[in-house]
Amino acid sequence: GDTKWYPFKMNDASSGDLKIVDYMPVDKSEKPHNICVLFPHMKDSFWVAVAYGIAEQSKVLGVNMTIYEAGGYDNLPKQLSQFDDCIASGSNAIVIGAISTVGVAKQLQAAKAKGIPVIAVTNSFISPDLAAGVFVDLKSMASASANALLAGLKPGEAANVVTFPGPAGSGWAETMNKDFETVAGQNSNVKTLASKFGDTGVAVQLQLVQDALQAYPSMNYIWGTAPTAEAAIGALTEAGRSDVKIISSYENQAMLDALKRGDIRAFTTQYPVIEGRVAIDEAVRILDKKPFLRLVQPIPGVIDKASMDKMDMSTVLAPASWSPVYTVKQ
Amino acid sequence: MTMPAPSRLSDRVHVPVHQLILPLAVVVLFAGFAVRDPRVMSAGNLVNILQQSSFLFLFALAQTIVIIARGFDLSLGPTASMVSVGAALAMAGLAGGPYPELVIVAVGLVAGAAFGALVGAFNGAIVGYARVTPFVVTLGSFNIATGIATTLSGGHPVQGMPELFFGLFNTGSILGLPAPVVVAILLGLLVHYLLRRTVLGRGLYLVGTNMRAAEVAGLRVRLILTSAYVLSSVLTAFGALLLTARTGSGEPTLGGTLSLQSAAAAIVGGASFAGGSGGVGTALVGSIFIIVLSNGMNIVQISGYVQMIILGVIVVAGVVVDRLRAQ
Amino acid sequence: MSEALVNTPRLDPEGAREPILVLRGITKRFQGVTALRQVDFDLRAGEVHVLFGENGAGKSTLINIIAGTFAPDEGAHHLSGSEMRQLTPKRARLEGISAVFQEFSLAPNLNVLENIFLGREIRRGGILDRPAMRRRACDLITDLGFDIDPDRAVGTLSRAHQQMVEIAKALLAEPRILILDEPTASLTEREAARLFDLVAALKRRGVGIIYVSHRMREIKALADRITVLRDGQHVRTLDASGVSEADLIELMTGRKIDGLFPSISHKPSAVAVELRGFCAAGGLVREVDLVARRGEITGIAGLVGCGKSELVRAIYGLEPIEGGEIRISDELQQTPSARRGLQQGIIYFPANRATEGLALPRPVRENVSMTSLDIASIARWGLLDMRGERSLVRNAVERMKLRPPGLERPASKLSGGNRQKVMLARGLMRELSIFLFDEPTVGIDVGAKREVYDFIGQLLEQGAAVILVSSELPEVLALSNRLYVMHHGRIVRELQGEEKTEQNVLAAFFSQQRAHDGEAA
Amino acid sequence: MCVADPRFFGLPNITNILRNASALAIVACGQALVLIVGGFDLSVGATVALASEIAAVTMRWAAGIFPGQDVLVIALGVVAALGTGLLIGLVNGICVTVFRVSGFIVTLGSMSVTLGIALIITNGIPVYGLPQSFITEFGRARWLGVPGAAYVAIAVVLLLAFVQRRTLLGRYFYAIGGNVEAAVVSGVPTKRYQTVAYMISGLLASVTGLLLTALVGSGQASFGGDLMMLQSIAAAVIGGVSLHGGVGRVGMVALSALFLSVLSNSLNLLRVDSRIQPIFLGLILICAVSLDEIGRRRTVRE
Ligand SMILES: Nc1ncnc2c1ncn2[C@@H]1O[C@H](COP(=O)(O)OP(=O)(O)OP(=O)(O)O)[C@@H](O)[C@H]1O
Ligand SMILES: Nc1ncnc2c1ncn2[C@@H]1O[C@H](COP(=O)(O)OP(=O)(O)OP(=O)(O)O)[C@@H](O)[C@H]1O
Ligand SMILES: [Mg+2]
Ligand SMILES: [Mg+2]
Repeated sequence: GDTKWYPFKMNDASSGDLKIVDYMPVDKSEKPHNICVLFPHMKDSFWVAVAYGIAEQSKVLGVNMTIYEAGGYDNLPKQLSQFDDCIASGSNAIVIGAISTVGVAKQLQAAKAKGIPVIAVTNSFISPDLAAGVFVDLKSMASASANALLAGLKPGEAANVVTFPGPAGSGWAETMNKDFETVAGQNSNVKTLASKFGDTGVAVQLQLVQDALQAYPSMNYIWGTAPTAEAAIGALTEAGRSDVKIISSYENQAMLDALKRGDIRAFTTQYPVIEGRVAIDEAVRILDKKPFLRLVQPIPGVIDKASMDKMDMSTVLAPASWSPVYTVKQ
Repeated sequence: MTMPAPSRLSDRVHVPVHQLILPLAVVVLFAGFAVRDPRVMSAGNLVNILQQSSFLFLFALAQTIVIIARGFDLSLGPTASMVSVGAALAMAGLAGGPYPELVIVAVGLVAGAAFGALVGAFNGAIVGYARVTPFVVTLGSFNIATGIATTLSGGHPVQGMPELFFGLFNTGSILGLPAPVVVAILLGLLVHYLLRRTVLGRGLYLVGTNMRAAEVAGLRVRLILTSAYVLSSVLTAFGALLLTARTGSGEPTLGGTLSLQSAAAAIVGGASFAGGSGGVGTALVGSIFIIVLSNGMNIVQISGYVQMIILGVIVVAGVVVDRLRAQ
Repeated sequence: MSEALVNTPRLDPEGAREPILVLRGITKRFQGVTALRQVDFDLRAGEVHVLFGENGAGKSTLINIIAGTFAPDEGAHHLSGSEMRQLTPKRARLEGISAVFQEFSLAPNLNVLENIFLGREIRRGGILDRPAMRRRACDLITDLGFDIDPDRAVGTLSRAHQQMVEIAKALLAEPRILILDEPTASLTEREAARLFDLVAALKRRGVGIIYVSHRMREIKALADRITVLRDGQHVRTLDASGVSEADLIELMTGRKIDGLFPSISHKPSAVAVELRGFCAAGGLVREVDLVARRGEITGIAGLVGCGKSELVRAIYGLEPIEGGEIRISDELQQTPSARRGLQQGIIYFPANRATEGLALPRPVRENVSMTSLDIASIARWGLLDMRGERSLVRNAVERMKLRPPGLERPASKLSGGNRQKVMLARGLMRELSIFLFDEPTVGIDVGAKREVYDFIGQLLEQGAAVILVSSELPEVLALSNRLYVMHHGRIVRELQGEEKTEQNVLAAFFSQQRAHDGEAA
Repeated sequence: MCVADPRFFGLPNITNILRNASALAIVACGQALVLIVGGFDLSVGATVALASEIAAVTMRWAAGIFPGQDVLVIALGVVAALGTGLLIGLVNGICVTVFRVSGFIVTLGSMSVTLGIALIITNGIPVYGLPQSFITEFGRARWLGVPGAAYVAIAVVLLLAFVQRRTLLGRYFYAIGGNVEAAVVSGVPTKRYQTVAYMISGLLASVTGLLLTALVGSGQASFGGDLMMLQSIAAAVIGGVSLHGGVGRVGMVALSALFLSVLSNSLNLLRVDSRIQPIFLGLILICAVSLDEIGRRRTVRE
C-alpha cells in the first residue's frame, strides 16, 4: 500500500477551465470514517483496478471501507437499493461508480439532505449534489484513442473503422463512440463504416467482430472495448486478416498482455488505480473538512509498445497477485 | 409492509399453517441480521426495506398475474425500460411548453400505462389467439421492447421531467409512508380485489388451472388471457414509473434483470408455473423475503460474490422448508 | 381367449385355498382424512374378489397400497407368506402384481405401444428392441379384441380407448395378482364382454383378481367373494353366491335404497333440439337426424368410438360442424358456442371430469359457479357478488347431497362421485332447459348414481329436455323415453316403448357391425 | 436475406455461424432434456462460465507441474471442467427430486451460487496461460473446412437423438415429463432419471464452456450471462420442446439453434443498426413460431 504514486499530474476541472495540478493525498485521516463504495460490478480487471486503488488508499489513510457491486450494468435498481442500504447503515461518505450517470441523481439528493457527501469515481457524472468527482472526461478518452489511431496512420493510408463501443443504452458507449467518430473523422482518410453495439463480454463481442469481418470486407481498423480487442485478436488470426489493426478504448489486464505480444496497437488509460486512490483521498478531505478539488480528471494516456516500458503499471492495473478485498476495517 | 393479509379479505378461508412458514422465515432472517447489526432495525432502514420491497412487489405481482394464467412474461424487464423511456420522453417533451405540471405528469402516466398496455395486448393477443407458448412470445417482445427502448432514447437517459413527478411518486409521503409504498399498497389492494372479486380474476384462476374445462364452461378464454397480459404489463408500467421517479430519468436499461427477478419473487412466494395459484399475498411475501435478505447482507457487509452464493442457498432453502411443510 | 396371454403356471389345488395376499389392520391417513381404518383383506389364487363400497370408501386407496404406490401408516402386508416392507411400485410389479388404475397410469405424450411397455421395456444390448415390443403389443391387443392403433399418442384417445390401453398394459406381464379398478367404467358391452372372458381365463390359471366396480350386473356375474368397505372401514366379507343386490347396497350405504333406477314419467312436449342431415367432428358424425323434446329423456347408445359423444359436443359447439341444420327451440343455429349455448339454456356435462369438467385444485364453489359467471345474481358489471354466489352454490350442492358439503374444499379432495355431483350442480345454478349428459355416472357409486338419476328426473319434471349419452346399456334403457342407436357416426335405429329392449339395441349394434365388417372385407 | 448478400455463403461466414450455433446447440440439447422431464435449468449459463474458469485454472496449474506435456494438461483441464458440470447437475437433480422444489427455483439458486463461485475464483479477470495447442488445435481447428466445435455438436446431437429414440433413458425421460405419477406406478425410478437429466445438462454446458474457452483462449466469467441461459431455453422451445414436459426432439432443437444463429448473423451482415436489430429479431421470432403453430393446428384438423 505504500507505493509512492504521488504527486500525480491531473486536471483540476473544478472551475470549468482545465488546470494541470500535481495531486497530493493527505497522510492520514483524522478519524476512521465509514466509507461506502458502490460499483457497477467487479467482473473485469478494470474495476478491480479501481477497487485496488480504493482499498490501498483506505488502508493508508486509515478509514473503514466497504464495496458493494451491483452485478452488472443492467442492474440499476439494485445499485439504487445498495445506495439506500449505504445510507441506512450509517456511512459517512459514499463513493460511487454509477451505473447510470443520471439514474442515481435522486439518490444523491437524499444523501445530500442527510449530509452525506457523495464522490463520483470513474464513471463521469455532473450534478450540483455531488461533493466531488474523480473521473476522466470521456471526450478526452475517446479523442486520445482517436489520436492514437491518427498518429499511427501512414501518410495517404485510408482507415476504414468499425467501432464496437459497448452496450447500447449504457450512455458511455454512445458518448465515447460519438466523440471518437468526431475526432477521427477530422482526417478525411478515416471513415467509420459502422458501429456495433453489444455487451462487453468476449463471447458477444467475438460474434460481432466475426460478423463485421464478413459484412465489411474493407474494414482495416477495429476500435472498441477491451473485450472487443481481446475477441478480435483470435478472430483476425483465424480469418488471416493480419492487416486489421486494433485499438482498445480502455484498459485491462488482457490489453496489457496483448500489447506485450504485439497483438494490438494501443490502448488508452484513465489510470483507474489512481482514480480509486484519489476518490478515497477526496472523501477523507471532505470529511475532515480539508481543502479538496470538486472535480479532478486524470489525463488519459495512450499506451503503446513504446510507452509501455516507461510507465508504472501499478497506476493502471492492480498487481496480478492482488486479490480483491471488499472491506477494509481499522 | 402493512398490506391487509389476504385471509381477512377473502371469504372466511382460513390461511393454512404452512402458508405462514415463509413469512416466518422473513421474520427470522430479519431478526438474525438485526442481531448481527442493530442498524438493520433502524427506522431509516425499515422505511428503506419497505420502499425497495414496493418496487419488486409490483413487478412480482405483474409476473404473478400471468403465472396464474399458466403463462410467463419474459418481456417484463424490457417493458419497464420502454415505459420509463416513453413516459420520460412524453413528459420531457411537454416540459418546456405552457402546460401546468399536473397535466404533464398526467400525460406521462397515461403514456406509460399506454406503452405497457400496448406490450401486454401484443403478448396477450398472440398467446390467447394464436396459442403460441408464452415463453416464445414474450422472448420476442423482450427483444422488441429492448430495441424500442434503446432506439427511442438513443441510448442516453432521458431527463427533464417536471419536479412534481418526483414529488408525487418518489419523495412524497403520506402518514410517514414513502410515496412508492403508498402506490404499491393501493395497487396491491386493487389487484387483490380484481383477482378475488371480479369475473376476470376468477376467470384467470380457472383458465390457469384447466383451460379446457374453462372453455367447456363457456368462459371467454382468449379475452381472459389477453386481459391477463395487459393487466400485468400495465402493472409493470406503474412499477417502471415509480422507478423512473426514483432515478429521476428515463432509463433505457432500467429493466435489465427484472424479468427473472420478478419471476423469482413470485415463485419463491408460492405461485406455481403449473398455473392457477398465487396472488397478491404470495407476491408480497416473495418480494419482501428477497429484499430483506439482500438488504441484510448489504448492511452486515457481506461481499458481493459471497452474497450471490448465500442468496442462492437461502432462496432454495426457504422454498424447501416452505414446501416441505405443505406436504 | 388366447392361452398365450396367460402363461402363469397352474397352481396346485392345495395352494389354491391358501391366500396369496394377506393384509391385516391396514390404516392409511391423508392430511386430516383417514382413508382406511384397520382394514383386513385377503386374496386367494384363482378367485375374483370384489371390493365394493361408496365413492370415497377407500377402495382405490387399498389397491394403491397393494400395488406399492402408497405406504400404509399401520398394518401388515404379506405376499405369498412373506412380509412386504417398503413395497415400491417396481417391487410390486416384480412380485407379479399388475393393476388397472382408476386414474390411469398412462403418459399422454407417449403412444399406445410405449405406454403398454412402460416400465417393462424389452431391451437388447441396452437398446430398446422396438420390433419385438411391437410384435408383443399387437398380439396382445388382438387377443384382447381391442380396436386401438398402437402408434397413436395416448393423449389423443378417448377415455374408453385409454381404458383399453390401461388394461393391455396390466396384462402385458404374466400377473399373479391382477387388480382391476373400475375397468369397465367407460367401456360398452362389446369390450366389457371380452374383458370378462379374459378374467375367467386368468382365474382358471390361478391368478388372484381384485375387482372394483359400481356396476351391479358385473359384480353378480364375476364375483367369488365380496368385501364391502364403508368410510374406510371393513364392513363384511361374504361369498357372492346367495347375496342379493339389495343386501349389498344396504351393506354399502347403511340404508335401504329401493331399486337402482327411479321411475321416470316422460311427458314429451315441444321440440327442443332438432338436427337435420347433421355432419360434424371431421366425419365422426354423419347425416344425423335427431329430435329431442322437452319433458322426455332422449337416449343415445352406441359402441365405443361410434361418435355419440361427438354428436352432443357438436350441439354445444365443441366440435366443428360440417353440414346440415341444427335448431334449438325452432331457431336455426349458425355457429353454436358454449357461451351462447348457456345463454340459450343449454348445458353440457362432459364425460371426462378431470380434463374437461373441473378445475380440480380450485374450491367446489368456483367449480360450481363456473358456468354461471354471467348471470346477474352472481356477477354484475364484471364484479362478483360473493354472497349471491355462495348462497346459490350452497343451495345447489345441498340439493345434490354433496359429501362433505363444504364449499371451500378443493374439488381434487373429493371422491369420484362427489366430483361428479359438483359438476352436475352447475345445472341448478341458472335458467336452463336443455341438458346434454355424456356418461353422467362414470365411476360413481350406486347410491350416487341413484341421486344423479333422481336429479335428471327432477329436471324432467320442470319441463327440461334431456339428452343422455351412456355406454352403460341398462342405464340408457331404463331412463330414456326414446333411444337412438348410433353406429359409425350414423343413427341406425330409433327405439321407443316396447321396442326399447337390450336385445334390440345389441342387435342394432351388431347387425351393423357385421354389415360394416362385410363392407370392409 | 441470403439473396441480398453473397457474403452470407462465404466459407468464413459459414464457419462462424456453425461455431456459434454449435456452442448454443450443445447447451440447448441439455436444456431440452431437462425440459422434457418437466424441469427447468437456469444454471446452464453459470455452468458454462464456471467450467470455463475451472478448465483454465486447472490447465494453468497443470502446465506449471507438467511443463510441455500439453496433452496431459489439456486432459486434466477437460476432466475438471466436465466434472464441474456433472457436479452442478447432480446438485440440481438432488435438490429437485429430494426436496421436490420446482426446477426453476433450484436452478435459480444454483445459478447464483455457481456464478458467485466463478467470480470469486478469478475476481472476474480472465484466466490466461492455456496451452497454445488447446487454442490452435482444438478451439480454432477446422477439419475439412468445418470448425471442430461443429463436429462436437453433431456428435452430441446424434448421440442424444439415439438416446431419445432407442434407449430406456430417452423413453423414461418422455414418460416422466408426460406424467410423473404414471411413471412412478409403472415402476420407473423417476428421481434417478430426473437427476440424470440435470447431470447431462450440466455436462453439456461444461462442454460448451470448454469450446468457448478454447475459442477465446482464456477462461471467462462473462460467458455466464443470462444470454446463454435464455437462448438455450429459446432454442429448445422453438425446436418444439414443451415447457410442460414430455415433448421434444434434440434434432429440432439443434436446428433451431442454427436458426437463431443464422438470424442474428444475417442481421449483422445486412448491416441493420445494432439498436434496431432486436426489434427485427423479436418480430421474426414471433412470426416464425406463430406460423408454425397455425400450420400445425391446420394439419391436426385435416
Ligand atoms: N391423495 C390423496 N390425498 C388426500 N386424500 C385422498 C387422497 N386419495 C384419496 N383420498 C381420500 O381418501 C378417501 C378414500 O378415497 P378412495 O379414492 O380410496 O375412494 P374409492 O373407494 O376408490 O372411491 P371411488 O369409488 O370414488 O373411486 C376419500 O375420502 C378421498 O378423498
Ligand atoms: N380404433 C380407434 N383407435 C384409436 N382411436 C379411435 C379409434 N376409433 C375412434 N377413435 C377416436 O376416439 C374418439 C371417438 O371415440 P369416442 O370414444 O369419443 O366416441 P363415443 O362414441 O363417444 O364413445 P364413448 O362415448 O363410448 O367414449 C375420436 O377421437 C376418434 O378419433
Ligand atoms: Mg376409486
Ligand atoms: Mg364418449
